[in-house]
Amino acid sequence: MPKVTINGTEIEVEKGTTLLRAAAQAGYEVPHFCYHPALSIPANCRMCLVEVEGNWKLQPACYSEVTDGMVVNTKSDRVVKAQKAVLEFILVNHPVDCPICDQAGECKLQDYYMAYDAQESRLRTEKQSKVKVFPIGPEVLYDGERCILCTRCVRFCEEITGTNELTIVQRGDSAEIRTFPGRELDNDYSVCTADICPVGALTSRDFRFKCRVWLLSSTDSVCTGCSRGCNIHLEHFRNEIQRYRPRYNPQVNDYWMCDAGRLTYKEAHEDRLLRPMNNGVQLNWHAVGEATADKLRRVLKDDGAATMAFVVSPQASCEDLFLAREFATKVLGTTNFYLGGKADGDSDDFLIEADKNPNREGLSQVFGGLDDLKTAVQLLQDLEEGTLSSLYMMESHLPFDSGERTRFIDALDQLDLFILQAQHRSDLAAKAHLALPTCSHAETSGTFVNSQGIHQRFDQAFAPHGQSLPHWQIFTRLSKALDAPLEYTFVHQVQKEMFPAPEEEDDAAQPAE
Amino acid sequence: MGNVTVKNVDRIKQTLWEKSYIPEILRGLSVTTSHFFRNLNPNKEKRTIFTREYPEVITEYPERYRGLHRLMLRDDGQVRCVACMCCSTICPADCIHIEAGEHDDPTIEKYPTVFVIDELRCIVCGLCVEACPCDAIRMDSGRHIPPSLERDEAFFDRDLLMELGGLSEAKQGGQR
Amino acid sequence: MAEDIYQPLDQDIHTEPMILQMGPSHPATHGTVRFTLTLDGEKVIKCDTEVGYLHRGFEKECENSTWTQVFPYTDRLNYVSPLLNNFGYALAVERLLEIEVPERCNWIRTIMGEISRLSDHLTCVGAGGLELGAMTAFLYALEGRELVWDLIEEVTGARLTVSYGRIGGVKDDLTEDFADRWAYTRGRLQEIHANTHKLLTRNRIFLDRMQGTGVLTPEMGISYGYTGPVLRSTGVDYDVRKDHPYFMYGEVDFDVPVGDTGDNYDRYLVRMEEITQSIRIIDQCLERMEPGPVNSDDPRVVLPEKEKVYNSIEGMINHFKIIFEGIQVPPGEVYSYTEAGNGELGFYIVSNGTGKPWKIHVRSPSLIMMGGLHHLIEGGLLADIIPTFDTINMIGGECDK
Amino acid sequence: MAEILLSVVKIAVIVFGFVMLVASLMTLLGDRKQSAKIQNRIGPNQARFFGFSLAGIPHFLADGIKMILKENVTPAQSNKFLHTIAPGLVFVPALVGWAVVPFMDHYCTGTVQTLPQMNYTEVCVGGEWKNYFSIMHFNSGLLFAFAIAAVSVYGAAIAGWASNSKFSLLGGLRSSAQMISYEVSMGLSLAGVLMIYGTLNLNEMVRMQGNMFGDWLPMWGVVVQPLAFFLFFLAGLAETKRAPFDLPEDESVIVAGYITEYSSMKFAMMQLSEYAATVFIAALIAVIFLGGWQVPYVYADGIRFLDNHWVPFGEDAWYWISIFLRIGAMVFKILFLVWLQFMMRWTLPRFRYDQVMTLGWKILLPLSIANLFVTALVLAIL
Repeated sequence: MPKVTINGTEIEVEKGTTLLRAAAQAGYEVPHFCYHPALSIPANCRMCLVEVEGNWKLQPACYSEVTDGMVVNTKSDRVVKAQKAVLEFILVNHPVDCPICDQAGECKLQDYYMAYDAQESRLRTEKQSKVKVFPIGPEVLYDGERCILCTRCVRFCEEITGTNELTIVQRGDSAEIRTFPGRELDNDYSVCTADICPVGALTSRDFRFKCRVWLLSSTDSVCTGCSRGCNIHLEHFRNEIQRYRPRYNPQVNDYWMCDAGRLTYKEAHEDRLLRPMNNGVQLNWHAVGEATADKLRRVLKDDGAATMAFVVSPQASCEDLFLAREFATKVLGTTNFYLGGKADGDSDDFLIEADKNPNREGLSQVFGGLDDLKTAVQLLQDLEEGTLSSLYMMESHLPFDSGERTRFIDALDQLDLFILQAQHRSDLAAKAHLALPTCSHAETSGTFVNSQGIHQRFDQAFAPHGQSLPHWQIFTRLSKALDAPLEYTFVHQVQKEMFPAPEEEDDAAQPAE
Repeated sequence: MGNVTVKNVDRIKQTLWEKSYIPEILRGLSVTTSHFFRNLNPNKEKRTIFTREYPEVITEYPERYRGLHRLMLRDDGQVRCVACMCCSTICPADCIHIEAGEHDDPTIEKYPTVFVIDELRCIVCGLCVEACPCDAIRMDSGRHIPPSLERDEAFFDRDLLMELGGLSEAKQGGQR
Repeated sequence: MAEDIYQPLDQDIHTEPMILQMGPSHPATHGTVRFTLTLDGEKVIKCDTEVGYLHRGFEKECENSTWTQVFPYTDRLNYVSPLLNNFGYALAVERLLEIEVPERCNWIRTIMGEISRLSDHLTCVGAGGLELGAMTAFLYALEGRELVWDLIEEVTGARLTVSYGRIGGVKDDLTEDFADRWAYTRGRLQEIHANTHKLLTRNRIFLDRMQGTGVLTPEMGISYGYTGPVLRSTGVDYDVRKDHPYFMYGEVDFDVPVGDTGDNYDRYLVRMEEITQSIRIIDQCLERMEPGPVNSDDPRVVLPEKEKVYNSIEGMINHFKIIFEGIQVPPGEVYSYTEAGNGELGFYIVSNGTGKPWKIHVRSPSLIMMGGLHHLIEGGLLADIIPTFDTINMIGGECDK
Repeated sequence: MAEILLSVVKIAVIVFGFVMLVASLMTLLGDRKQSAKIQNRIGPNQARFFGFSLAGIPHFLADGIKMILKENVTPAQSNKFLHTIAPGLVFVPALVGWAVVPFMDHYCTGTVQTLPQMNYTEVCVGGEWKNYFSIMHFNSGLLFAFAIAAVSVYGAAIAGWASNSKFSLLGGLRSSAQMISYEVSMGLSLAGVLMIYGTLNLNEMVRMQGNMFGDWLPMWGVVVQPLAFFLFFLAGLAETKRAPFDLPEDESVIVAGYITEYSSMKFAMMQLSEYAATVFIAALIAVIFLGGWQVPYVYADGIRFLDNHWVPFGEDAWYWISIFLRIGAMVFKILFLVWLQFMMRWTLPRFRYDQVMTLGWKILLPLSIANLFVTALVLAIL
């Protein structure tokens, strides 16, 4: 293993490590624009130049590999001078766009200017005029003036998605990023280019002008778009999710996530059911406990537990499902479980999974396999045959096509009791005798198990909207109202019960970048 | 270099005459009566009245006076603000609410669709003016925040603030 | 204590001390403090001072705002002389940042600080008259304060909530006609000063009320941490401006007036003399200051000029970074102290290297003075509380943080 | 019947036409407008009659209306009865005292003759003196005035006690202690005057002050008893609780003293009676020390200076002119003294309670006794 001295610190690193990584291990930041750990190394921005003893030229730290006995200085006068020169050069044509640029606040150019340059430009030239607000793809906008031509986006499309849409056209200070003729940046991962863009050249159309990034608070969470469970930074401002940003996890999603997944945050805000409803009348939770308990007792007494269907959803977290099982078996006394959840969708061989439910694996673990659960089709059949008198449903998603869904909704009319715990207003919620609002994954914490079987915890970002509550709290409340209390007050008590010997959970590693 | 000395204050010793109250009472009375009669002077110019009769006589505020906000305009009368949120970020009272929207003109790109200042919350510190990178918000309207009966009346929205504003002469590199 | 006094009295008629709640809603305590008095007739045998009626959470607020956003909060510490607080805080952060401000900035800070001291002392001296019923002296002094505030408004843009200090400088240079305006104000102030002397200083009623009441001994003053005019009235010549010069106080001539008995009258005289000295300092500063920049040239702390912000990306980036991240103050701690109107105003600041202070503690003179106030009041008469409380010059905003 | 009618008219004119008018105007002009002028302010000027501010006079009407319309608050657990009658107890004495104040000499149905050889005494020839210019005429007028003034202490003390507030109680205590203390020096300081004039009748006293020393110096109280004048003036200030003796309502210490808990018209009555008392003390000083209605050298039968005597406008006309001059002089003297009291109020800081007591008992009282002795001595020698 080669030994290398960086700024006087001697450190031993693995063979083949680049100077930039070695410096990071030694605790020194080397500024860089074009280098990205997941992409190939073009060494074109020249920001990471460092001084290597014995070389009269400064070396790009991102590209040069360490050799034994190398003596490197990342802070010498020559390096500082080079850094200032590079920044001055990059900024020559950079527009005065910070006020209108979404990147301001997480912009590499801003950070490095303040950290490594902080002096005025000596150049007095007219700035180059280029294309602005160019719709380079359906999800991404391009601003040619801001672009510093680091080619991260080009390499992303070549190496990660393999779709090869982007390239550089023109030369010198006219150079711009463009798509190949007749194409646009339209792949399933296109917004990742906006993430990796160190400046504000590529910006997400969805997040455009929505919120300044320095106002955002970030919470570690998991995407609920599919069973892959990509790790995300859930970024929110004033109790609203503003965007998802992928969080580095080499086992699950690396640095990336899909465009469709990014937009699933909207579900957490659109058309929410915010207050408990009893046949269309708003209630408070205190009244809900009594009303529900009354109705459940009557139905259980009249029809018995055997005719009650309990629909569990792979949309819910493990904790919710665990308490659902406890509630159904111990409090209601039914084991008549049906499996809900969204229908399958598209998939690819990278991140997108066909199963659009984030926690099917977790559900399977809680219920000891999916074999005991009846399917949604079976539910429809049973309903239409009239063998069910009451229905208790978690979440309003069912894997039906539109015809089946219509039939299902019609069949609901003959039920004595239909209780729905759901996030959203829907035709189902309108039919429910009791519709109880639950909160999104941003408003509570819990665990999802992704398709690879990895347990992934997500954290609460902000307080529940309206009067919504997590599923598991609704179950504990109702159990108390039914005089068979499930004694859980905090989510960690549920987790302790579920995972008696706490498994080593995959706490997402911090991204290297 | 400065010369700093410590000196004792003179603690006066009263004379017997002064102890009889009379001379000092007369001295005090001379001060007050001279003011009294000076202010009865029929020639109002010679009076030394210090009070400003506010609603009738409006004093000019000095040039730097920080008063009601105003939003400056571009040459074509559009709002100069680009909704960069610097002012609402720096505002210690959190009284500025801005929502940004896409402008039709790609050279402007961004403009505030909603811009509301809660003038009741505003503590008139002037940091927003300093934070504005576009010379869009100013507090030099020379007016103070008007009194209002309802809270809502103190929410100054974009159009109201623009009415107070004027053309800004500042040139900006951002717009060529 | 109370029992001893009443032993002989109890033998003939039944008497008991009267408990009187003075404040917070009492004209002299202006809603910011409460004295629970035990009275024997009009004599105060016990005084329980309670502060906490103007709680703003200053120190906590600061933890959630950037270094720059703290300035409006400091305005409201001693709201009679906000500039002194501004500059005291700015100096503390500058010491932590280890930056120097340009010479002109220091001259300006000295001038504006002394102008604020004028307003502070005028208020206190005038209110002294008011508390004793001499309303006219108070209004003359307030007239002086208005003139001073006019000047302040001219320069800072506000009379009270000035927010004029900035880390690494001040918000703006002085106005061009500042010297002329000062010449006018100076004349009027001296007239008012002379009138106040005429109305109060030798008047026997005033002397009887002020002399020998609220006596503070130097030992007690030092042990309770008294500073400023109150300590100086006892004969201790501690003045931060003299002993640890900052800004331009090392460059100008002035006298530090001290008293010898530490009673209300000495405190009044010390303040009256300090008014004269402040005028003297301002005169010297205006004479000696030279044109030049008023802000430090360190891009880390000072916003770039507007021209650069509008027209160059470098200026814009610099501007943005300071606005949304705040000034990046290196980790460390500092205790920095200046002479405010009422005494030593100290800022103990801890930074963890981010754009927001980790902790700002204020050593505000008023709060500390309230600690020993009962010693000055007990044993005196009910009516002596008011002039004593006035010459201590407690400012509610400073008293609770 | 006619006499009763006459008394009613006199009461109406003096009490409502003069005392109440002056007292309530003083609340405005004296207290607010005068202080404003002293303090370089403008004072009230916003209430207007048809656009004229009239030196702020409409404000006192506005104040009256405001006072009437305000809620009348009686503190919980106060003694409601005493709390209610206290303003009356303060108000009535302040007015009753006016019964003996002469605004002019008696009216002579015949002709008046001045006798320079008899120290310029005026006699009524061919008619009799008719009392038209004071409400009452009796020989112990001064004693009556004192007796009535002493009653007002009850009002203050009761108001202080009945309010169920410690500040009020302190104010009431201060007030009664102060009034009782100063009444002693007040009375004693007058003893010398009484010795000189030899009468308790106020009108007689004023007449005596028309006498001349050596044909040119009027024998006013202030001339024959200068020390007594100062003592009485000070004691009078203390008696009416004007600054610098206004500790019963020491606003910075005991809020407003015994009127702290009063509101609405009760408060107005308290205030008004204080001002009425101020005017009353001014009238007493004017009558006893400043020659009352006397105008130097102006007599009912012409102007006399040294040995000269001339009668402008004829004798009958002059009699009427002299009546108006003398009433005017009396009013002017009262107003001047009121003005002086206010001037002092806005100039001086106030005493402390113990200092007031010291001043009263240790300085004013010995001085007035000494004054008495010296006067007695001088009179005995003469």
